[in-house]
Amino acid sequence: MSARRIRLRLDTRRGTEDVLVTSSPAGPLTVERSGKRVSVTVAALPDGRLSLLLEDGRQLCGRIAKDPAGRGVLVTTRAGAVRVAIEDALAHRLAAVADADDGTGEEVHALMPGRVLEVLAREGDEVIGGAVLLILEAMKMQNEIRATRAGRIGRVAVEPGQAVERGVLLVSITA
Amino acid sequence: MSARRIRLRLDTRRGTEDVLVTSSPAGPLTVERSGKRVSVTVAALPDGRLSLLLEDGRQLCGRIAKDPAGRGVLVTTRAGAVRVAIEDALAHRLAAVADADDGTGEEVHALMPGRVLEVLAREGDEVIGGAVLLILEAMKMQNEIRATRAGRIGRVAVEPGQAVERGVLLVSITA
Amino acid sequence: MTSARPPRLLVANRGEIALRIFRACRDLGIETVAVFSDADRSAPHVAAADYAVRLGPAPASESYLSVLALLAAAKKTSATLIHPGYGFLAENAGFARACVDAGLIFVGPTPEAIDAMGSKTVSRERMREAGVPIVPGMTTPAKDASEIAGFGKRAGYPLLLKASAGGGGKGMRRVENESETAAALARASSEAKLYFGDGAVYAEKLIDRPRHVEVQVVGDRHGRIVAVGERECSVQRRHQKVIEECPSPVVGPALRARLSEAAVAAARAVEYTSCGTVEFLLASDESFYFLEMNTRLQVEHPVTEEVWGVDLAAEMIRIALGEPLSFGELEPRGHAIECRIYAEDPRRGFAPSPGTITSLRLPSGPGVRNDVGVESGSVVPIDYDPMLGKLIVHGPDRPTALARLKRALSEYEISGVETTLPLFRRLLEIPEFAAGDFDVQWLDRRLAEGLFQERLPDDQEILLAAAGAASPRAASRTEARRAEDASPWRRESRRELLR
Amino acid sequence: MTSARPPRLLVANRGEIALRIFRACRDLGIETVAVFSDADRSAPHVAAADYAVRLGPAPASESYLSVLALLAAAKKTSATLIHPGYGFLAENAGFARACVDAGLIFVGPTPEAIDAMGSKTVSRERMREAGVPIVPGMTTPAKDASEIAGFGKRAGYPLLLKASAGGGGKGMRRVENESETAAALARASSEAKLYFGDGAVYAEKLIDRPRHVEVQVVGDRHGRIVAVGERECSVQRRHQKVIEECPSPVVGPALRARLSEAAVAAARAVEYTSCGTVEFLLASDESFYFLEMNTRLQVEHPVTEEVWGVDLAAEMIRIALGEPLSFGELEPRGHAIECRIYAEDPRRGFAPSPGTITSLRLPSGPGVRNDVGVESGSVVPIDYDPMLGKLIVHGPDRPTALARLKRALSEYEISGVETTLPLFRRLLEIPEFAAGDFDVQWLDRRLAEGLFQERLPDDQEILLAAAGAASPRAASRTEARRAEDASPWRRESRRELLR
Repeated sequence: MSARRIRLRLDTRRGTEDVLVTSSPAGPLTVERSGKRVSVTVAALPDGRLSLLLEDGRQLCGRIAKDPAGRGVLVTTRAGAVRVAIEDALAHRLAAVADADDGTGEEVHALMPGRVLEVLAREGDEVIGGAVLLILEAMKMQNEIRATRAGRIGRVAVEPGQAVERGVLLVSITA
Repeated sequence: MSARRIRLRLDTRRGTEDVLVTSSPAGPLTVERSGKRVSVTVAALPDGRLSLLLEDGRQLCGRIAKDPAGRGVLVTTRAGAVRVAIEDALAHRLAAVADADDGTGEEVHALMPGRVLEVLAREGDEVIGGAVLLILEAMKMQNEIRATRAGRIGRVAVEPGQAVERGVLLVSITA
Repeated sequence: MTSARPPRLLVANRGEIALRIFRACRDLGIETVAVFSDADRSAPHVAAADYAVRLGPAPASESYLSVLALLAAAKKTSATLIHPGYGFLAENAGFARACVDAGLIFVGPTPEAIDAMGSKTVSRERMREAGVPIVPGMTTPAKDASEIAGFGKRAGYPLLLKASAGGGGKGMRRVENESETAAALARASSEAKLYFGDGAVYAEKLIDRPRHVEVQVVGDRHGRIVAVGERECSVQRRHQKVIEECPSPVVGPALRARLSEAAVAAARAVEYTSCGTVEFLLASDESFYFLEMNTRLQVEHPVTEEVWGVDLAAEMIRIALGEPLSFGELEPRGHAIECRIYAEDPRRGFAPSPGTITSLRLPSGPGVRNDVGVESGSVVPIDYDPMLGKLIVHGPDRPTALARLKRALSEYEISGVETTLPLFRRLLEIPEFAAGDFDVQWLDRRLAEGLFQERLPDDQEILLAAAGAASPRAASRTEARRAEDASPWRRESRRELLR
Repeated sequence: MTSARPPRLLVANRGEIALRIFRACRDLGIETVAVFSDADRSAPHVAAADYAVRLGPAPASESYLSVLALLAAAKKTSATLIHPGYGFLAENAGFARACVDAGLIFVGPTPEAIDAMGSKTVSRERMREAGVPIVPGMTTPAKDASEIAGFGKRAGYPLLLKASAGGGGKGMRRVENESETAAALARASSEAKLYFGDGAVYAEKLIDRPRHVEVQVVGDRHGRIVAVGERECSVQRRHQKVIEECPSPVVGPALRARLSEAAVAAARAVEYTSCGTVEFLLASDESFYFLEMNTRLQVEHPVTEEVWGVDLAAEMIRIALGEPLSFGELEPRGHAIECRIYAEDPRRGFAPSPGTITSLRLPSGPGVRNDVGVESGSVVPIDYDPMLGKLIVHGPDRPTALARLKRALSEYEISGVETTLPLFRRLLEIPEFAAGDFDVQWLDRRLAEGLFQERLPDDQEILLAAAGAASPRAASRTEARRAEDASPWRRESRRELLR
């Protein structure tokens, strides 16, 4: 599977900045900010925090949650909680994931209206958790819609170019 | 809504005992064991433990989880964990609950084959979380299938007397 | 003295102090009875007790302040002892009397001692007689503004108006000069009425930039009264203590001896039994003045326990059961600091921040003690004092204690509600705080100067945000699930199901 | 002595001891470097560090025991100090030398001291010269069984065969009489080869039902060596310590002085620096014999810290940085007890119980300290020592410490894996334990007599089970969700997603 590039808009006091995040399911994430590239491997901790390893061996650990008060995210680390206004970051990315009826597979629906850019999932495919199923464009942003767990592709309910409404079924996966 | 009576089989070293639990959504639970009746109000604690209040003011608190090693449940209290062999207790009771596609309602499916004894839910009804939707008989045990959250009854897919297979949709609820 | 029935103790309180007293009971092999309002059915203090009785709906007046409901709960569970904790009915002589009349052992001082020390004017009079230095002030509640103006002329401004029946900074008004007396009196007495049901107010001389140093006293029912060191409590916000330390960084052995002597004299003047605290204003010239006596176990008692090696909650229970003090000569060791963790938002003027705690990570390791009344998933109700609990650190000396506080704060996480944790992290960066160079108005001054600014994200935090955004699946899903799991509405439906 | 670069310390270990040393570093303002195997990427010690470097796959030989990988990690992160913790390479003189040769400051004793004390026979010889009483035993490893039999004739049976290069109860064999020597020698040397890569075995006189009492020693690089009290470690299962106490219930001031003097002499004999422990066998007549010296920080160091008010981990770092001891005269206060919490199943012969911790509730409040290396959701790998962490309680005296241990155990919950918590709850019910009346074989004897039986549910637990069954919705759903949430497979998929 090819690398995915996501453009995020970061709102700082000195104005907005673009942050480019390139992720490949196998390799590390690369994060580009004002010309500086940082390569990071990410591990999810059992309690939901993320642990990042940078190339120089530095380790960062924090909880990233939607900021209930405003847009962007709340990052909680050893230094406490801080608001990071990453616009249109999390809002798009969320595709609601419904556990399939027997509690093993899942049905993936669009949470935002958008347009299907690319469909990678083919019916009958075996996919690992986190595999990218399709690319949904919403609000000028590419969004990778991923499987949360391994399973077999049941129905692929959309094709490239098709506009989708909120709540529409995209792909269903059986265990 | 009338009170529900559930018969549980308790396996003790001195042989099996019947434990009758009568629960009404509004009132306390009454638990009958070898002639003795105890009335208990139950509160779910945020971390999944249960806190029971007995009529004499005594408070019991513990975590009740399926015993990974054997049948019955593992009860963990201040005194530590102990195995309680309540047979056919949890096995039947579980009806898989699938979050509906937009993540607000839920679809309730049978986890075990059985026969519909009574249907209380009517399409269009407003129900509170925990309301009893129908009574499913499986392995000679009455099982109350409840909603886990408030919502409006969408489809009632079964009627009284109908035999159901594993995985079949029983009732769907929209937010 | 002990009643025939096995000792069973009811705590007429909630949150961390209820858990604190239950732990002392468990150490002493005494059964525990919790009481709760409807807002607290699933609270940790209920789950921790052997017995639990509902008092009433959420409002304190119909639950934790309801003497009838409390006595009924004690009767229902055959409790033999009752402990008021702090706040609520802790310094209410009427409640103490009602307990004694109901045949219960009140774990605390006698109603007479509570009464005597409950009234600022009566207590000051007793102190004057006992030779305990007091701040020049009116001996009886002010009838009117002119009486205050008269006093002001004699003692000199600025003055401080205080509620006769109150404490903890409520019902206090500063009067810079004579022209302010009328308005200040009106405001102070209305606030006093609100908090303590008694509008009586008196005036006293204001000592500028004093430190608030208090002495722990313990008296048994065999006439022995001892002082157990002092606590530094000057770091306050609007008269509410924020951080407390033991020992005070400015109190050496000689001053400690003088303070302790005065504190024991104060206690003896009212034949004080159980645990109490004598509060002094300490001026920079090491002169000190009696402020008030708290006839209860204080929120900040743990710093004394860590340095002097005593269990004050257990001592109160032993005393109530008629036993003599369980310790002889005590020696202090090391330095302890306590932070009060309030569900308040430092960015919005410390407004209360009720809600659901979505994640709670407590610090641990050497020198760290947690006295906390909430757990992950707990709902913080709007109805009561917003203190979630206390972080207490201890080390061989103050610099080590400060370093351990910094470390413990770096391990502490409370998500879901705003708390005062960021304020403590900020304070540790301030040289004056690190040097212990502050007075009772210091924090208010620094806050007014903008001590507490919301931080901007640094590069590492932005990197984490980006990584989180790139893997929403991981972060937000557990987040969403945990929030959904812990949402009051979802739990309500479960509780509904189980009622 | 301190190198130019800012001090940055790498801990060549994992779990609770890595966190313990990181906390000392944070108190001292020193940056931390964690190392991890593939099994530990999401472990708490990695998340707690400023830097983290992968060593290799799960097997210890390819990760935590790989000197090359450790030195490469130190180089990559410009670490200036390296601390071995306990176990793994903690008493490996070669590793210490390799660190020094690589320009790193080894936080621990000199390679020479490790070597001298590493060999049971060499160390006994040094002790003999230093006048430290030793158990009559062979001075060189046994060439064959007849040599052991000869010794047996002189010293008298029973004898104990011990691995020259080992400790902690591995490679030990009891020999009742001459006929057993051959078989015992074979078994002992094969086990020694397995655990310590060195099959050398020697025999010594076995002192029946002795107590295991050890003395903490600390030496700086300026020639000062002090003893910091003793620890009672007799409660052992198959030579593995289970519960440790400070002070020992049977050691009074006079015996303490004699033990301390011998321990300091032992340390001085090898010019010992850093923290170490001199272990003695204490007979009922108060005679004691040198057993061995552990040239590392011990698992049970916290009980000494709580009673003597010192931070031994921080002290090791200060000493390594060339500073003199940071404390003068020390006074002990109170009593501390530590329980080692292993992921072992007491009902199945203490077989390891790896898996995922579905819920972890730690005790808190007065007198309770948690040094724990796991969190709720952590996966306990099969590859390493199954110790999850330690519960340490402290109180003014032993009875209070025991009561607080009972209280802390009642608040402790670990679900998802079996642990030794039930064993501690059981031990507190045994009069001999409460009286401190035990010897090194006591626990093994009592376990053999069936001390630990699985409990039957009482009426209250059956009531809870029934209530749980009647509301599967509440209990099992959160359970199911949490299990699904924390299941390695699900997290694997997330990790897969994020790699």
